[in-house]
Amino acid sequence: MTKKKEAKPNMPDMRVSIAGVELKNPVVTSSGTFGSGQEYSEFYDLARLGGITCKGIADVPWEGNPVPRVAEISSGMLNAIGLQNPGVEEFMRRDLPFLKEQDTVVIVNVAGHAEEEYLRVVDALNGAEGADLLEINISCPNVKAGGLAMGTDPRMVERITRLSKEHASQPVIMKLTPNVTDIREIAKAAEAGGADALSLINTVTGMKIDIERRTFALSNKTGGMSGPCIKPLAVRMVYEVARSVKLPIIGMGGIMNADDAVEFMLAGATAVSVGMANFVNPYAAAEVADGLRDYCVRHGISAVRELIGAVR
Amino acid sequence: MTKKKEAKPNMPDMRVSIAGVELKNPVVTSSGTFGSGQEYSEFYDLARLGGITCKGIADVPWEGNPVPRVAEISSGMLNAIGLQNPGVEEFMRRDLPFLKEQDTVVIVNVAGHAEEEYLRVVDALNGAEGADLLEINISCPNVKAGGLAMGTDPRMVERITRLSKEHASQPVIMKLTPNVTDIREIAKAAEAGGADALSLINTVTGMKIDIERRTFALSNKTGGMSGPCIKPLAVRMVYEVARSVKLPIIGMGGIMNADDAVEFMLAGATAVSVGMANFVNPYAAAEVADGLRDYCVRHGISAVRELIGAVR
Amino acid sequence: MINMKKRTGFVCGDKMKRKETAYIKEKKWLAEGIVSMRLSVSFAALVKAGQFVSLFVRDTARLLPRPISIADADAEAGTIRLVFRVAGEGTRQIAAMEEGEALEVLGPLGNGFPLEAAAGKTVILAAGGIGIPPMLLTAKQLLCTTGARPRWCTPALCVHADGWRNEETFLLDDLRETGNVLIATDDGSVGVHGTVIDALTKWENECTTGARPLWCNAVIFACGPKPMLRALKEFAAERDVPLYVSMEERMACGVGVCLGCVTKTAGVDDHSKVCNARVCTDGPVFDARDVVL
Amino acid sequence: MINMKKRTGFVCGDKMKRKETAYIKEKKWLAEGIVSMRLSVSFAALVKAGQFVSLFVRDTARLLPRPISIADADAEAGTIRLVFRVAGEGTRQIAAMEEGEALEVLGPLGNGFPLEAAAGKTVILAAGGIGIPPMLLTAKQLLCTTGARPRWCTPALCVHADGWRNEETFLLDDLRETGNVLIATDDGSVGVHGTVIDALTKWENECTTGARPLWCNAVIFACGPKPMLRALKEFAAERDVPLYVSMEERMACGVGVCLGCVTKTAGVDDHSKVCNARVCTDGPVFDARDVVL
Ligand SMILES: Cc1cc2nc3c(=O)[nH]c(=O)nc-3n(C[C@H](O)[C@H](O)[C@H](O)COP(=O)(O)OP(=O)(O)OC[C@H]3O[C@@H](n4cnc5c(N)ncnc54)[C@H](O)[C@@H]3O)c2cc1C
Ligand SMILES: Cc1cc2nc3c(=O)[nH]c(=O)nc-3n(C[C@H](O)[C@H](O)[C@H](O)COP(=O)(O)OP(=O)(O)OC[C@H]3O[C@@H](n4cnc5c(N)ncnc54)[C@H](O)[C@@H]3O)c2cc1C
Ligand SMILES: Cc1cc2nc3c(=O)[nH]c(=O)nc-3n(C[C@H](O)[C@H](O)[C@H](O)COP(=O)(O)O)c2cc1C
Ligand SMILES: Cc1cc2nc3c(=O)[nH]c(=O)nc-3n(C[C@H](O)[C@H](O)[C@H](O)COP(=O)(O)O)c2cc1C
Ligand code: FES
Ligand code: FES
Repeated sequence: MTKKKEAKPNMPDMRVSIAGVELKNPVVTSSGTFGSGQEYSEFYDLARLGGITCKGIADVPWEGNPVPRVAEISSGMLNAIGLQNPGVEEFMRRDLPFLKEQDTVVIVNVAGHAEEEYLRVVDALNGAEGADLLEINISCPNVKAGGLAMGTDPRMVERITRLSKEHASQPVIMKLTPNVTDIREIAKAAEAGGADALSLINTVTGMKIDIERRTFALSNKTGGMSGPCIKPLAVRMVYEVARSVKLPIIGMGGIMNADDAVEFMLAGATAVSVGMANFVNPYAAAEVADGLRDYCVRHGISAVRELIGAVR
Repeated sequence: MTKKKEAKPNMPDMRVSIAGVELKNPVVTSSGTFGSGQEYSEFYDLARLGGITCKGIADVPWEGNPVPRVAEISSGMLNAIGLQNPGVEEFMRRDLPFLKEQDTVVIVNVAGHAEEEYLRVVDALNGAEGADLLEINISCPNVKAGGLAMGTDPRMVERITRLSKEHASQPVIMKLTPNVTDIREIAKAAEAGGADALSLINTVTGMKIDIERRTFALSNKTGGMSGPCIKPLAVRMVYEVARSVKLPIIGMGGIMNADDAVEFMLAGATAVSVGMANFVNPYAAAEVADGLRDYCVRHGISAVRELIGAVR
Repeated sequence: MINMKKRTGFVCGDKMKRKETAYIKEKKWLAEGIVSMRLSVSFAALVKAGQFVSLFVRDTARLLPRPISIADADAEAGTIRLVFRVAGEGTRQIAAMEEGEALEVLGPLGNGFPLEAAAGKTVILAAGGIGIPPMLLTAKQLLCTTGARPRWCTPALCVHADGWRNEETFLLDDLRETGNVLIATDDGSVGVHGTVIDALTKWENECTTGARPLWCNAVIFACGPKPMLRALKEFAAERDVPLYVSMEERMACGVGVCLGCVTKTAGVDDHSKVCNARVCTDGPVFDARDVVL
Repeated sequence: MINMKKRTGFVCGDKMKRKETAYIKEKKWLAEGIVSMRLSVSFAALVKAGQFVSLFVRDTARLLPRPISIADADAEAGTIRLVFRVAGEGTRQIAAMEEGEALEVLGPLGNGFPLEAAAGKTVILAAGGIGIPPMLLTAKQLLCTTGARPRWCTPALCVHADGWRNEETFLLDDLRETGNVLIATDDGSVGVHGTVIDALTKWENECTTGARPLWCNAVIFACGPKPMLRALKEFAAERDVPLYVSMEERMACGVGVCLGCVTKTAGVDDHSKVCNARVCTDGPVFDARDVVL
């Protein structure tokens, strides 16, 4: 009667692998919605998560946009933070050591206005202990000079992917914007550039006008939509991309609970990411992870990876 | 002391004009959400509306997609009706005479899989009494052979616009799809092709998976998102297009009440269209029209057209 | 027996749709997950058996209507009764509401059963599970001879054949007030162990006069899951008995404009000009021969 | 006077955030559109004056939190009190809830007022409109000498200066239990016709000892609309009095991760490395000199 830890009967195997990096479960948190983990570590042990994605980091500190930066929309929110961040140096000094201590995979989200800026961040993070995966955000719609343009042009996507790969020893995830005519084309470009994985979707560009004050709800005029309102769009894109490229996908966009996570996995995601839901419920990401396990138990699924792309 | 009807003090001028056609107020109903008016005429007098847009009409009857054709999503719905319609002949025999009798502007929505099909419908409707405006739907994402492809390619948009204009004596409205990288480019193509007005947005392509039954919620796999969930995207696109072309815009996407209508007008729409809201409240379109008037009264606006594009 | 003084609707079935705020006058749990509610509505006197209403959830993230059949209507009290299963989040939220609370209701919707087709005949009201509730009003409107309803609807005999999952035979007492009830349960805990078809077959065999004369002057009204309707269609065809089925489909508008709720028809439908009819307005009740089940 | 037996929170302010289901223990309308609610929460004993909670609306189309200052806390009863204005649909829905109903609450959030800065000093609690509620708990925590709170917080004198719109001077009685209240109203119906600054200036002039000695050992804690805070900043600077202001900004997370709620700072902020500080965690209370008002 040996008591091996792995031998728990009926306990599904929750591990998934993204570009050779094993996550203890498929649930990670989304960039920009989880800080660098510190704040939510006051609510639960971050080791319950498959991974943490930190806020987009640039080569130097960024001020971001003026307030108001957030606004409520039906079943979601708009944000135009404008990638405020303390810069990669401070990130590595203060946040990375903390993240390293957590028993979970760390994905560092990389921001930039231009190629060189991205590469400076990648260079700084190259081989940095604790930075398990790099996620290149070529999709943030809030920064005029960068973001949108780069992520919507397949040639630029292929190029920035290739350059990031050349500069990073870690696996590289390309994070795609949904604000395109054909997401498959962009995904294929990233694959051609050598991406190890894809994250999708980033926010959908939207606008809200305050009709009483006759002004934009956000100082930046437009902002990125996130939350349940974008989920059907995100699921569609994950499904389309999963059938177009061979790369693992981190699916996100409106995941509020384990059912939503299952939906993304069935559509083709290898892992899922919890974003705005953290704001609605600080325990959200951990609860999604637990709920995903419960779903597997309830449905007699022995390994969560069986869900990946199971609905065609 | 003359009692002239037009002299009601404080009654704002609610008229707007789309390509020379005057609407008594800016509120029309959206194609596919109002049949040909008959059903909702059981709820209120259609003369309360600025206009009615009928369901997309093709050259011959279309079966549409298998059920399930509709599904609920957060703050909205998915539909994949697949443009079921009785064909232009039956439409002109049965529906147009009824519509003509209503004291409101009639917009006939035109569907097709290919150029020739569109033009056959336009030819049939050309100069037809009661068909005040034609709205060319180059954006329905549900029909594999047509819809999406045509509306996402600027050259095809320009071409189909030009051909429609050549075949129609009525003003032509081009209805654009939001599933594109840059809506301004598409709008400019329609303008270049001679469009008299633009309708935007059509539905956003989405997907829902039923995780218990492990199947797509819609038999067509994907469907079009409509309702409040798409409103910020729609407002953004109306704003962008209003600043890129000189054409009047019929704005739509998630308009549930008069406040939403004001938001679209402030963003740049000349008229607004009520779609899914009809399903939630059969009186919705009439209430939006009334509410818009009340907003003008409350804010001392003497002509509703003052709202058009007033927030920059 | 039913109170003959109470008019149970059916003054006029059509062109009387409205959306309004209804109040929950009574709420009762009938079985696990099955709730009965009486709602005050302005159209209680207009309801025809087999019609339904759309209920709207207060949660503004859930905008589509929840179609629920009208299980009973009390014209004098100005109420309708709904009996529904908690199937998902919308019905869960509505079922959690309390007496006195208000909800939005659109109705009465749909065509209803062709009661006149039962005049003087043996009428079998065959229903399964959550298809049972509308049969209560159907029986009442068939049997009730007061009020505006024409007398010739009265059937010669009204028999219920109902299939439940288990011994939680909700509505059974109400149904018994309106006729003989043939009971079937999936688990055999009450009545025939099996389906409505099994119950009907048993009854048929027990009828002393033999099957043929029994069926020659009969009509079946049915409501329930598709497999049951399919089996009934075969059953009815074999016996050459007219069968009217109440169908279910996902709905968006409930009033015939969105074309979301279509069912395949045997021939070209007059309204659609294709082989599709709208469950919400052309139905929910169809002659079984006209639709593809 | 306040019941000294009731501990009004302030055991420990930080690292104790939680989200939980709270129940409405008491609900009262104080003025038109202004409601007071007592909620049962697990963290009542941990609240520091100036902190706030996030309320969540049940309507799942409205997902963002509604930040509301904690107006009072009763550690023994395990309740907090909130006083808020119906500003939009979210607060409307919450205000429509009844005693006994449950809602989700995240708290306690933010840093709170630096009560220790008031020890032995004249403390002016200056507030306008819906900024008034948190001043009640501030005064109570300053004055209360029982419980875990260190004695040295006790101010020499506690003066309220509050501005209301009109004669609906909500919370006035509660405030008076904790100190002298200088009243200003926009319409002059009660107290000074004008703003909090007008009330303070009048008071200053009436103080026999002259202005200088009055202010030399004082501190101001303020909460209210930005124009008021701006005016106070000038007022305090002229008199060289320390001023702490509670700020408002649109929030998404309430816990410091989204960077939605920043306020411009005079110098580079230590956490952000830019001139932005987070109202939800670095604030809502700031030294007025540190922020751009
Ligand atoms: C004409 C008609 C009459 C009905 N009468 C009854 C009745 O008397 N009692 C009863 O318990 N049920 C009845 N149903 C089924 C009932 O409509 C669904 O159980 C209910 O809509 C489920 O809603 P939900 O929010 O709980 O589920 P969810 O899954 O959250 O619903 C999501 C969406 O799908 C729709 N939907 C889900 N299931 C069904 C279904 N089976 N049929 C149609 N739409 C569905 C909902 O209306 C909603 O728009 C009837 C259906 C129809 C079409
Ligand atoms: C730290 C802090 C403490 C507060 N304390 C109180 C208080 O004690 N009493 C009180 O009446 N009000 C207080 N407010 C303001 C209160 O948060 C808003 O009035 C409320 O959020 C409006 O919500 P709504 O749903 O009614 O309005 P909506 O306009 O529907 O809200 C839409 C979104 O905007 C946000 N929002 C709207 N107005 C404000 C605002 N003024 N500040 C921040 N977010 C806003 C809402 O939270 C929501 O996310 C406080 C605000 C902050 C930041
Ligand atoms: C406040 C906020 C800030 C964000 N910042 C970033 C960012 O810095 N980098 C990035 O790649 N994505 C960013 N995102 C996008 C999210 O990571 C995610 O892709 C998106 O919100 C969709 O997921 P959700 O609907 O679960 O929130 C941000 C989102 C929000 C709401
Ligand atoms: C059920 C349904 C059917 C539709 N059919 C058509 C159509 O035939 N032609 C068309 O141009 N748009 C069609 N649309 C799109 C609407 O006209 C409208 O552009 C869209 O729904 C966005 O508006 P809304 O959010 O107010 O519904 C349809 C939408 C729905 C919901
Ligand atoms: S539900 Fe819209 S046509 Fe039937
Ligand atoms: S509200 Fe998110 S950082 Fe303050």
